[in-house]
Amino acid sequence: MNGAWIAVVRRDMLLALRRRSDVATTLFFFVIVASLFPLGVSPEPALLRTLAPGVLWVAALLACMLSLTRLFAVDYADGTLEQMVLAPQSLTLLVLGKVFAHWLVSGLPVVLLAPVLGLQYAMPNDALLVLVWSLLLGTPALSLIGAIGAALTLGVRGSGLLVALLVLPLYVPVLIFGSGAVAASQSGLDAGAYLSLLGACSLLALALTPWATAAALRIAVE
Amino acid sequence: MKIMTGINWFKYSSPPAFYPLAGLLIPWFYTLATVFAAVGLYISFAVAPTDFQQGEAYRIIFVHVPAAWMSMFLYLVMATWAGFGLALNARLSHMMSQALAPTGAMFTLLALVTGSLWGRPMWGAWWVWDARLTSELILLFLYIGFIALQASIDDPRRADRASSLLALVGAVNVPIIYFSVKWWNTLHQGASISMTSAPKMAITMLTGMLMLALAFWMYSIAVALVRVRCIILERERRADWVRQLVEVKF
Amino acid sequence: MHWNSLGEFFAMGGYAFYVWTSFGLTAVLVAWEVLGLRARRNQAWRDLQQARLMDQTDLGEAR
Amino acid sequence: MLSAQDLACTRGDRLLFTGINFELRAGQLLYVLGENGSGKSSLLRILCGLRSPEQGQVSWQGEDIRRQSDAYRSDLIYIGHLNALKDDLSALENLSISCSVLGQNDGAVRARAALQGLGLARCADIAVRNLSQGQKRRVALANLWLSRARVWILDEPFSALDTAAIVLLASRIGEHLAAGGMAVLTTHQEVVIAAVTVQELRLT
Repeated sequence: MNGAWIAVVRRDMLLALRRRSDVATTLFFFVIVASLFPLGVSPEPALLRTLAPGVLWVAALLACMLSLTRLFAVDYADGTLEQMVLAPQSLTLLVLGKVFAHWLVSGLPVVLLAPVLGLQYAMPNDALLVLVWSLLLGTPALSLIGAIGAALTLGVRGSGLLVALLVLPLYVPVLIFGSGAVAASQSGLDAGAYLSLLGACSLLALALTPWATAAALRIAVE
Repeated sequence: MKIMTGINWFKYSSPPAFYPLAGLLIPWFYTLATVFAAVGLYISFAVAPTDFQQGEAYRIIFVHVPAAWMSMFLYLVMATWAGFGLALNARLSHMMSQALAPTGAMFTLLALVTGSLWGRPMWGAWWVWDARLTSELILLFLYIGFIALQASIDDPRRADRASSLLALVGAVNVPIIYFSVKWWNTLHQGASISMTSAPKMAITMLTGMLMLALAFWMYSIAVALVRVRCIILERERRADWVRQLVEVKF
Repeated sequence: MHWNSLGEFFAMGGYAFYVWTSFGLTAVLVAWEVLGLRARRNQAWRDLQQARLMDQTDLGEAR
Repeated sequence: MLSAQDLACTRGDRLLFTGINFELRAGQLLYVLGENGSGKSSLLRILCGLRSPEQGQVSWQGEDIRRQSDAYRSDLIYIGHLNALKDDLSALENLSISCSVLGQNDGAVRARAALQGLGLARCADIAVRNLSQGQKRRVALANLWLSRARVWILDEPFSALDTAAIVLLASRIGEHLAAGGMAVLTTHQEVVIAAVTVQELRLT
């Protein structure tokens, strides 16, 4: 059973390696958006420090959302998605493989790069650590929830914008807990409550969303 | 391929039976709505006393609170219809959930605007990042997402099922969103500015709001039935029973 | 009834703008939706009527 | 045994076909014929469960395919108009990964043998993007040499193939039917396939 799951992940990772530009665009977008705010607001460190949690989290969220349309669109276009729907393995499991590969390509790099940007925002070290933890716990939920939006808007005209419209309201809890965690640690409070809530969001998403994404894929493939 | 006009288009069990039934119910719900509205307005203006703190401005809650209740209630009703539609593969249920969406979005918008109109005289700010108002705003985005998805998919069958699935996913997320927004609101600002400090609920005010809420509810049912009849006419153009309707009418 | 004059009623204790805009907006949105639906219904009937005429001409030609 | 009872299908609000009934047993071949747009592809998609019919049902071994989620799908292979190939991967990678997604894990070895059989030995390792349309179609059809499925549902398998490949594919289908398999085909070319019985289903 998990042979199929590994195969799906391996295929997507192979494709991602062969086409590094996709990974790069997600990262560049994250960096660019995060660097715009000091230009737009002010380079003054104290102000940037208060801005940092929200800005970095919104940038990470948007970066992840941008790469969502690629999640199923290519498979839908070349027929691989049909074969996955027809595979004996449960579609939910294969969807999990796809989302995990997407997270590796778009979620993990953002988590690894975030501390570097955090330094740009004059964030203290322990806040940087909490930032990494919050992104590590939060980005899986972003990919999982986003997969539903990607599956619902497959092959629909204007799907890039539509995914954002469908998915952003559902991202609000993750954003609140994520940026809240970093803000709390910056102001000396304990971020444990936030991080556990964030983890809860990801686990809930892990439990519920693959089924919804699989159902959406079956609707799209019809 | 020649269009098979002669043969009996296979039976749509529910829409032909539902269409005339809805037609009968609509006038009743409209009248009920107007009666409740009249009573509600009478209470909100004539019976409810002037509030010693907020003067007359508080009367806005007679519209704001019922609208907020309805926006939330209609989303849940929409999600239930969507659930039935997906479970029973019934086109009519999908149509019902689509028929409710615009009315729900309207009430959400109404709740937001009346909320800010009430906030301005009371707290001097057009927009207050109060937990409930913020959640209403996000609920509005969920409605718009539902309507946009339904409108942008051409094939009606797929549009039905995709938007119904979105409504279900949204319904699961609404409590989480409300909880996280309340958590966010209480931590950032404390309860200094908050809509919850409305005047204590005198009985008359509560009945006034209930009357208007009932009026809004009857109104929503009537409008949803009218809209679902429109959707049926637009979608079942080729059905035989619709042809007979056209014959009878023209 | 504690409004002792119509003018006072409309003044709404100085908050006339806010109260009447709220209630007015409710009325406007309700009216807009009901009228919009009426227009949509008529449009649906016109389309059906037009489709019927087209079918008749097709049938005419086919016979 | 694959059977369809009173199938009907619509596209948008247009009726494509209605009242389709047939039964397909081991070793039998079903041709689905009809002009373009008559719903051939939709019928095939309904048969493999990708699409749910407006009315009627499809049953495999006597049971509705919608109720038995994976039993039917492990016995089925569907090749539609799309080749289901990744342009950035090589033919060999594509085939071995699609095998392991379907649960057979000795894909790589058998894939190379299948590609050799189809005369694609030397282009097994280059990216599919560089292959011609005919070669891509052959790589997609190579799955028929790898699959152990009993039911083959093929949507215009012979399109974009040269005569040699057509003969090769026809004999492979013949082998499959002789071994007790079943096949549902749509095609525009006349191809001779040795089969126990050939049924024809014409969609008006």
